Amino acid sequence: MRYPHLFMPITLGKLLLPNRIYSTAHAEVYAEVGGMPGERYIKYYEEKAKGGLGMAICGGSSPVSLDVPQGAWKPVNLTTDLVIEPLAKLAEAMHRHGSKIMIQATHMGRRSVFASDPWPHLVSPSGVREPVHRGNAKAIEIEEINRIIRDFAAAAKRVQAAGLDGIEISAAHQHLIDQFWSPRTNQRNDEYGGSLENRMRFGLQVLNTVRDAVGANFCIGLRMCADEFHDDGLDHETLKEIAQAMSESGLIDFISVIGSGADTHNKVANCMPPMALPPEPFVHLAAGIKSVSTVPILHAQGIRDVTQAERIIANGLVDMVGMTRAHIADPYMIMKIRNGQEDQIKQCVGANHCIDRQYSGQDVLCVQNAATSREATMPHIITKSKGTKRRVVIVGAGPAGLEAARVAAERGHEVILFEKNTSVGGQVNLAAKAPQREQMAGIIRWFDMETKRLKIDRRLGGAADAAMILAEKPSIVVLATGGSSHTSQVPAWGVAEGLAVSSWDVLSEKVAPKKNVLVYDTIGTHAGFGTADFIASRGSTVEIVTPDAKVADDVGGTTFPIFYRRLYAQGMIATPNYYLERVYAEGDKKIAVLRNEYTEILEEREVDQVVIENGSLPNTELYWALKERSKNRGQTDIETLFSAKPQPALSQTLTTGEFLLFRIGDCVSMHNIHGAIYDALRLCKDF
Amino acid sequence: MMRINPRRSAKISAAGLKRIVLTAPANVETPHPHKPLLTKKNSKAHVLVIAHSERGTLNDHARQTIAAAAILADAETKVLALILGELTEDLTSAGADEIIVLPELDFERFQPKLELASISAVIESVQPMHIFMPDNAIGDGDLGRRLIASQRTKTAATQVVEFDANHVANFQAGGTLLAQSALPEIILLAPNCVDAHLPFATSAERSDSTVTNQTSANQTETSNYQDLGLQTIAATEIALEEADFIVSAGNGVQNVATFESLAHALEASIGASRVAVDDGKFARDKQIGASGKTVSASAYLAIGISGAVQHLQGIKDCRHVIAINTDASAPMVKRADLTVIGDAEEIMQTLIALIAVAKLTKLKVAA
Amino acid sequence: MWRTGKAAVWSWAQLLTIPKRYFVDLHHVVAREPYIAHTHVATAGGAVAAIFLVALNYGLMHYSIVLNWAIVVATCIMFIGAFFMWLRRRKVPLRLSRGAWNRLPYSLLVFALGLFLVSLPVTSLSNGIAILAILLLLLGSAELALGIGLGGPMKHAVAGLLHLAFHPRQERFSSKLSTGLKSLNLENKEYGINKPSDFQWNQLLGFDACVQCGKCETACPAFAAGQPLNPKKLIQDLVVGLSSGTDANFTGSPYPNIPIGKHAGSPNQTIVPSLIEAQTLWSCTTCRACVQECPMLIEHVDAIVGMRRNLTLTQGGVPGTAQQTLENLRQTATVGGLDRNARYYWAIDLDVKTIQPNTPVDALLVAGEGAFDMRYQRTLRALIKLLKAANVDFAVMGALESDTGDTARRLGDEATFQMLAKRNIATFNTLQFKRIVTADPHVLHSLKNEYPAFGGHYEVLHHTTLLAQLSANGQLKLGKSDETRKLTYHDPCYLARYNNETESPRALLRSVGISIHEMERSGLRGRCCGGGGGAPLTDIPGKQRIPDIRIADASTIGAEVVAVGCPQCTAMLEGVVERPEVLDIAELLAASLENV
Amino acid sequence: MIIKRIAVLISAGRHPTSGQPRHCRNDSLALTMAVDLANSHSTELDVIHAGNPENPALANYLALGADEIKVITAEPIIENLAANLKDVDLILTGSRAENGQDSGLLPYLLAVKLNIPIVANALEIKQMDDKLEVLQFFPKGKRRRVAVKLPAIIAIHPLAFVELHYAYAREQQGKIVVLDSRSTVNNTVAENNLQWQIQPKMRKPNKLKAPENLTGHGRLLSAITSENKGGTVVNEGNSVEKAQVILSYLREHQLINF
Repeated sequence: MRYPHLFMPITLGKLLLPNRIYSTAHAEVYAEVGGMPGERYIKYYEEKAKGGLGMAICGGSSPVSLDVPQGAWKPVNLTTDLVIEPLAKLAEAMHRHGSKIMIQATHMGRRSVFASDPWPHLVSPSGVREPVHRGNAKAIEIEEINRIIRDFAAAAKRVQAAGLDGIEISAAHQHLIDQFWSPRTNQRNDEYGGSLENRMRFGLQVLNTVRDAVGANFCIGLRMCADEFHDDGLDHETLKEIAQAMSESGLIDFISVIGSGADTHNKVANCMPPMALPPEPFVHLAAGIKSVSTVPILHAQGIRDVTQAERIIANGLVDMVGMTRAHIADPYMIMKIRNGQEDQIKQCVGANHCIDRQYSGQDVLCVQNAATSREATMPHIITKSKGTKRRVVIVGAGPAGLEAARVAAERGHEVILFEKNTSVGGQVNLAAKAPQREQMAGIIRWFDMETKRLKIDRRLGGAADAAMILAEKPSIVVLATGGSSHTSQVPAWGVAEGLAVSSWDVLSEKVAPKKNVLVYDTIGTHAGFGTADFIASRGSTVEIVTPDAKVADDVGGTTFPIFYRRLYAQGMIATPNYYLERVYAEGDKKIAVLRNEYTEILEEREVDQVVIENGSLPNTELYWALKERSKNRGQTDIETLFSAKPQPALSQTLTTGEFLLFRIGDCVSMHNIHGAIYDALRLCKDF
Repeated sequence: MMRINPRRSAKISAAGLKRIVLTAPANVETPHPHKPLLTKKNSKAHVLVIAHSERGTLNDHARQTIAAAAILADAETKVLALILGELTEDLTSAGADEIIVLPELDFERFQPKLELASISAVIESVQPMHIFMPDNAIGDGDLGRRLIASQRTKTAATQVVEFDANHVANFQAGGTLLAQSALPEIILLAPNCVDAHLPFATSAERSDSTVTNQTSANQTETSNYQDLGLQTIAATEIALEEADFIVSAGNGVQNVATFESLAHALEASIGASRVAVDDGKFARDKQIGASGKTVSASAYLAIGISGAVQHLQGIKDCRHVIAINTDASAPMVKRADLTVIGDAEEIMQTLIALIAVAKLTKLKVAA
Repeated sequence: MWRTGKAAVWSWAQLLTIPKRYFVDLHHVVAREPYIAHTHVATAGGAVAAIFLVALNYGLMHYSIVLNWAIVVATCIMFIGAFFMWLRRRKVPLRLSRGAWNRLPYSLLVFALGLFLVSLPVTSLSNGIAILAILLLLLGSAELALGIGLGGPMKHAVAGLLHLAFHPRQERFSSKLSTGLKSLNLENKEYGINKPSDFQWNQLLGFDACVQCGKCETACPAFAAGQPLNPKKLIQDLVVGLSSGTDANFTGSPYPNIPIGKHAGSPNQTIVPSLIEAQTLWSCTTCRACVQECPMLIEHVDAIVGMRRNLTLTQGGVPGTAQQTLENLRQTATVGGLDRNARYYWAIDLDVKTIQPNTPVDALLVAGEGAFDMRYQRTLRALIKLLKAANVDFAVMGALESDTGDTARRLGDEATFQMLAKRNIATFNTLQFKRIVTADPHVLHSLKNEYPAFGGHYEVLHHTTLLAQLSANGQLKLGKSDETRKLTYHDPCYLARYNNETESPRALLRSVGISIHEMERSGLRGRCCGGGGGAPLTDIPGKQRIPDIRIADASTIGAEVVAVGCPQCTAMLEGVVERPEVLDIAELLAASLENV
Repeated sequence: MIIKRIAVLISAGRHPTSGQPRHCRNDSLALTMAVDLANSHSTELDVIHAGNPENPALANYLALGADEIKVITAEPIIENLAANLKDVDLILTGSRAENGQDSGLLPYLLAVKLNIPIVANALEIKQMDDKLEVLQFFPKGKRRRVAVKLPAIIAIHPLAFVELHYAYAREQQGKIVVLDSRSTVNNTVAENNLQWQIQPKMRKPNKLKAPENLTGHGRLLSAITSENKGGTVVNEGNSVEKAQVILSYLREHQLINF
């Protein structure tokens, strides 16, 4: 038996689940107007069910009350009976594939933004402001407490009426229930404040009322934190006491445990551990809760691999593991395990593209899987084409070219992949050079293995020219030649004269870091900070200058705190709001002239090295060489592309020597990894 | 606390611009967070820990056993560690207040009668409230049972998997039952039931026990037993999880043949990083790390492994980590006890040659 | 001589069955090789006719010229037959024995010539020729007469005919399959075959019928893989044991890696290892290919399992991991030593009923040991999809299911088999179902063919049989398959040879539009995957592995998919690294449901 | 010396998954070794079980090679066993039982009681004159050879190189004999005995940890960072020098012996 512990069924209350893996409640940001789960939402979950997932808890932070703004993260709206019908469709879709589905229900209290419809006054036990969401709140009154308890019960009844298998009440991430628990937010001196018993009162009232509403057979879970990591907050021992009391109350069927509080920027970054954190960093906390609990313990956070998951369950640390991002990366994970295809699982690398988008109010997308949450239009499983078998030449084996090659090969075509470097991966190989970002290489490793498994003719280690491409007599040419470091934009930076070097040269170790280094970053994504970190970790003194409002400005809410931890720990100097005007030499020193964005005043830095991160410039040489010879003159029809339909050019019959030319990813204009992969998938899925 | 000027000092350049010269800030000595030293004054009572050392050091299991005693001992009870075999490391972080070392009672030698006599002498002299020993297969489990059998008036428990000041628990009936009892006098502790990390340091003073010196000087193992020596079986026959010496390859190993001959020369087991396995250079069962195997070798030679967190998790129980790497800033370097920066292939080849010479010399000397 | 064997149930009346059995049942086997069949008809027919005519003409003193001419014609036919036999013997295929058998065409020619000459009108013969003719005739008759008596090649004629009459599996001649092993009476301390005399006399008779044609040898997968087994040699060794001697005179192929001449036996001497090595017995996959091929209808597998039983029951002599397996079966009623509750874990998300006492179902699904394995679970998931699509009222056994004991029985552990069989039958007796369906032919075989001896009588269907019925009567609507790859079908031994089911899988594949490219060996003559009889557990080394040979069969015809109907075959064939994809029929069919 | 009498002590086990009574594997290894030794030396062999003669697990030992099992029912076990083992030259048993307290103490207690030597964790045994040569198991691929004077007790390690042979016929032929149930001893000294209470529910044992007052941030750091020792880094020198550094380190810490 493989993975005997992982595939041992478990019962939560009366609910029998086939295995120990589930997808935890997360904010998908897919709900439609009015907080209704629509087709996209349902298909996103249904795909996981098709892939064999035993249970998903959907709707992270679905509000039960009107005074939780619903604009910000498009949660599922549990405050109205209108939600029952769409939820019933979701339940039906999941049950059709043998999966179970629950939803999280909560009141967020102060953990929200007032400046969003319906512009409520947020409530919290003592009105203490929440820093991450700028959550100004009022101190809650008894009448409001009673209203919200009723709201929980009404929401639970709606969930039950929709045919879902259970409900998870959130008392994690400092939502309203744990705002009552935590002395950090609860300074009341009535029966809801003071002693732990008083602080637990609200939560128990909620659970009691919910249990009364749904009856004994409906599955109710509680999500809670196992250590807030604040001096004035709840520590592990107190939370164990709470967990014990909650589990012994007989009101709940499971506890889902999360490590770390989430009410400051630095704490948020722990909750969905990015690649910088070790695997399963907080499982010991969940195990601590398990030691006092009488109900099963569920735990997620940094569990991305099946062997790891099996080990955690086998060691009895927790009863079920959440593998949520793992399923965002590959909803077919469980099916692949069952089929003995573990090596074909697209494994989450912890890039946190998904959650970082969510924290800026954007829909959740996967950095490496463009089909996720686009199930209506993009396939996870590429089926063989029933049409003509084509000869497809792809140039460039970065993420765009690799995805194009993979998809075209899965369609059954003959694929030739050219790459000028000796290994595949393109710019991602540079991204993986930054400290604590090695796992970016995992994205490429999967493509590397898949393109080998599909027996794609990979020609590595030599740049392809037009003649080589035409010699292959292709019917389709896809250019994915990427870009080059764009340091020529401002000649005064002096890159041509050797006064400054590019970040690419540093990361590729073509240029060694010097002692005192100024890193100039105009882009504000992972690359600039990664370069600075790469240099600092080699012992250099680094100043990061950027015209943005802050360093790493375009990096999301779970990633910039990791960067800032390293920024301050290594004594790097952050200088936002400055442009790099020019660089000149003075002896063996380089003088960088900076201009303040807001005062236009110039000032200088005397350093040993100036490193510039200014994104990439498309490599278009091949494109121009082939454009005129191609049947479609290199044009991609964007109307069909954006509506996920086949390119009209594909239906033309080609005579000998005729070919279609497309280009994708950074060789068109600078995108990111997800953009490159999406470009490739939406174009090639119809080849 | 560090007190610094928030404004960076600047000069005015020839062109009249403010110029900040980027230099490393003066090296401020950040105080190293020392653990508070726990001293036991006027201690009347003792808790005794007995354990064999290996290569002059204590393994995790032995350290856990000392930590167990240290956690249990109150302010007036001293933790006395009786170390059988030589000891070359400091035990202040392990939790021992006082140490007696009996180097001649090395675990490699089988001398149960002498060992029992020696520890009995110590027990006789200090009259410990409790005696803790790691229940292991390198001699302590055996010696502990001999001790229990020889002191039948003392209460005892073996394979203890859980304990605190009031109780012990172990698995019984073939591991199908968990049983609990009051704290006995002799406790043989199963591995990993105590966290060896202590928030305090102890004095760990060496003391010479005249009692034991006499005992051991006056006795030799002329008895019923005769030790015919320790031997090691071939590395290829040991499971990776059991291996004591692992040579492990990462991305930086280009030539698997060289790597394998090095492993052969060192009589070591072979492991690999995930990247090397994905690359098809090694079988999946060689993978070490969070998504592979967890190993606990005494020596782990990591060649061309950058040391992703997942990999480091798999080797956290390895005693001596040695890295060969081209990048001095790789995470593996921070984990390793010794790192050699350089070309893996060249260093592997040189090592193979040097080992061959060394083995030959040893043979000649022996001859 | 056969009387040294143990008693068996028989009656003289069985002698009357010979003609029909000879001309019908035997003919089916021999006719597979027309050259030999015709040669045999000519030689044997000619000789028998000639002898009969001689007896008629001279014995009854008719002295008819007409009869004499008839004798001449008969001897001519025999002569032609013997001549073709001689032609064949000039270049002996490896499977044939040499030695006395090489002499046989000459003696037969001599006999025919002699009789021919003698029967020619006497007047036309000179004295010299007459004497020569008489000598030739005597020489030839000597082979026939003494050979039968003293164990020469012609012994087969008499022993063979008697064997037909007193065959230990009489059912074989009533167009019924007889493949189940016979039970031991353990209470009577029946512990299998220790020495030649422990065989039933009619089994011994069967060994004597062997013509050393070597068809078994050609068919044997273990022999092909270079494992130390050759069924022909094994039968001849038993003949040697029966007549007290050594194997030095054996002139066929040896057991691979075991030299000839070192082994000897006698009727009351223990067989293993002095006559036959244990590893020879443990190499057998019990695939019955030898039995299927044998023109003399010898039951090799019964002999082998008989000897295994003695090793296992009296010495605990099973090699490899088989020992642990048997222990697992005794202690957990599973092959893997697993928790029986875990067998149907995979079915939870499929919402499959588990049978309850007092709740009748139409079909009881007995999955077998493979259900613990994720690969076979894929087959089972597909099967459940199909059963649901066909609205079959079915349930699984859940934790009530114990191993059928099939592996134990093949390994000779009759005690464990009987314990498990009785236990399962007791469980079945508490349940109400009309029929049992299984996707494991080993489960099928033991439940269907071997449980009746213990009072368990059930209708047991292989999943392909049931699905074919459902598809034929319209209850299961299958779509057209998307499968365009070149596909072949591998017949599981326990489905085809043991249960005569070769058509349902093929019909099902055809019904979804898949055409089957047959391998050289298929159907009842299919080649074993190497997975039967506990062979993967005893794991006797050879020069290659049996599944490699079977995959090579598939690769030879360029197959990209091998369809199977057995979890054991799937596991064995998937163990080959470079291979076509292996899919169970159920998987191929379930995929077609998408296209309904 | 010629071994005249061998005794094997066997206990009743239970399959960990099915709970079915069965032989204890460790004791079966001892039994098989003893049977082999007894056969090759034509020695008398006693197979002894202290406990319930009705236990179905005992039949397993008959199948595994015991012709007869002598069952001692009298308490206290050690003393009554010892009384029956007085003139035995060699006592074999498994290192640990699968039932009862599972402490692995029995062979040691018996050795003290009989005043004879004991060697545990035996993988192989070989008779050498008046001694027995024992190969002992050590973890991490290490083994030790020890010679022990007879009479002695040898406790067999679960990894001993022994193949078990289970034969149904032997089970049918074998006998179970109950020895005189009266205790032959009247000694009742305190015997390391603890009062064990079986816990009603199987759970994961709690790990003992020293209480530590860490700040919230400190607790976070201890979860996400490991203590990096930051060892020596050798950058300089040619490959021979670098290789020498590695070898010296290995020698210094006794990790290699050349």
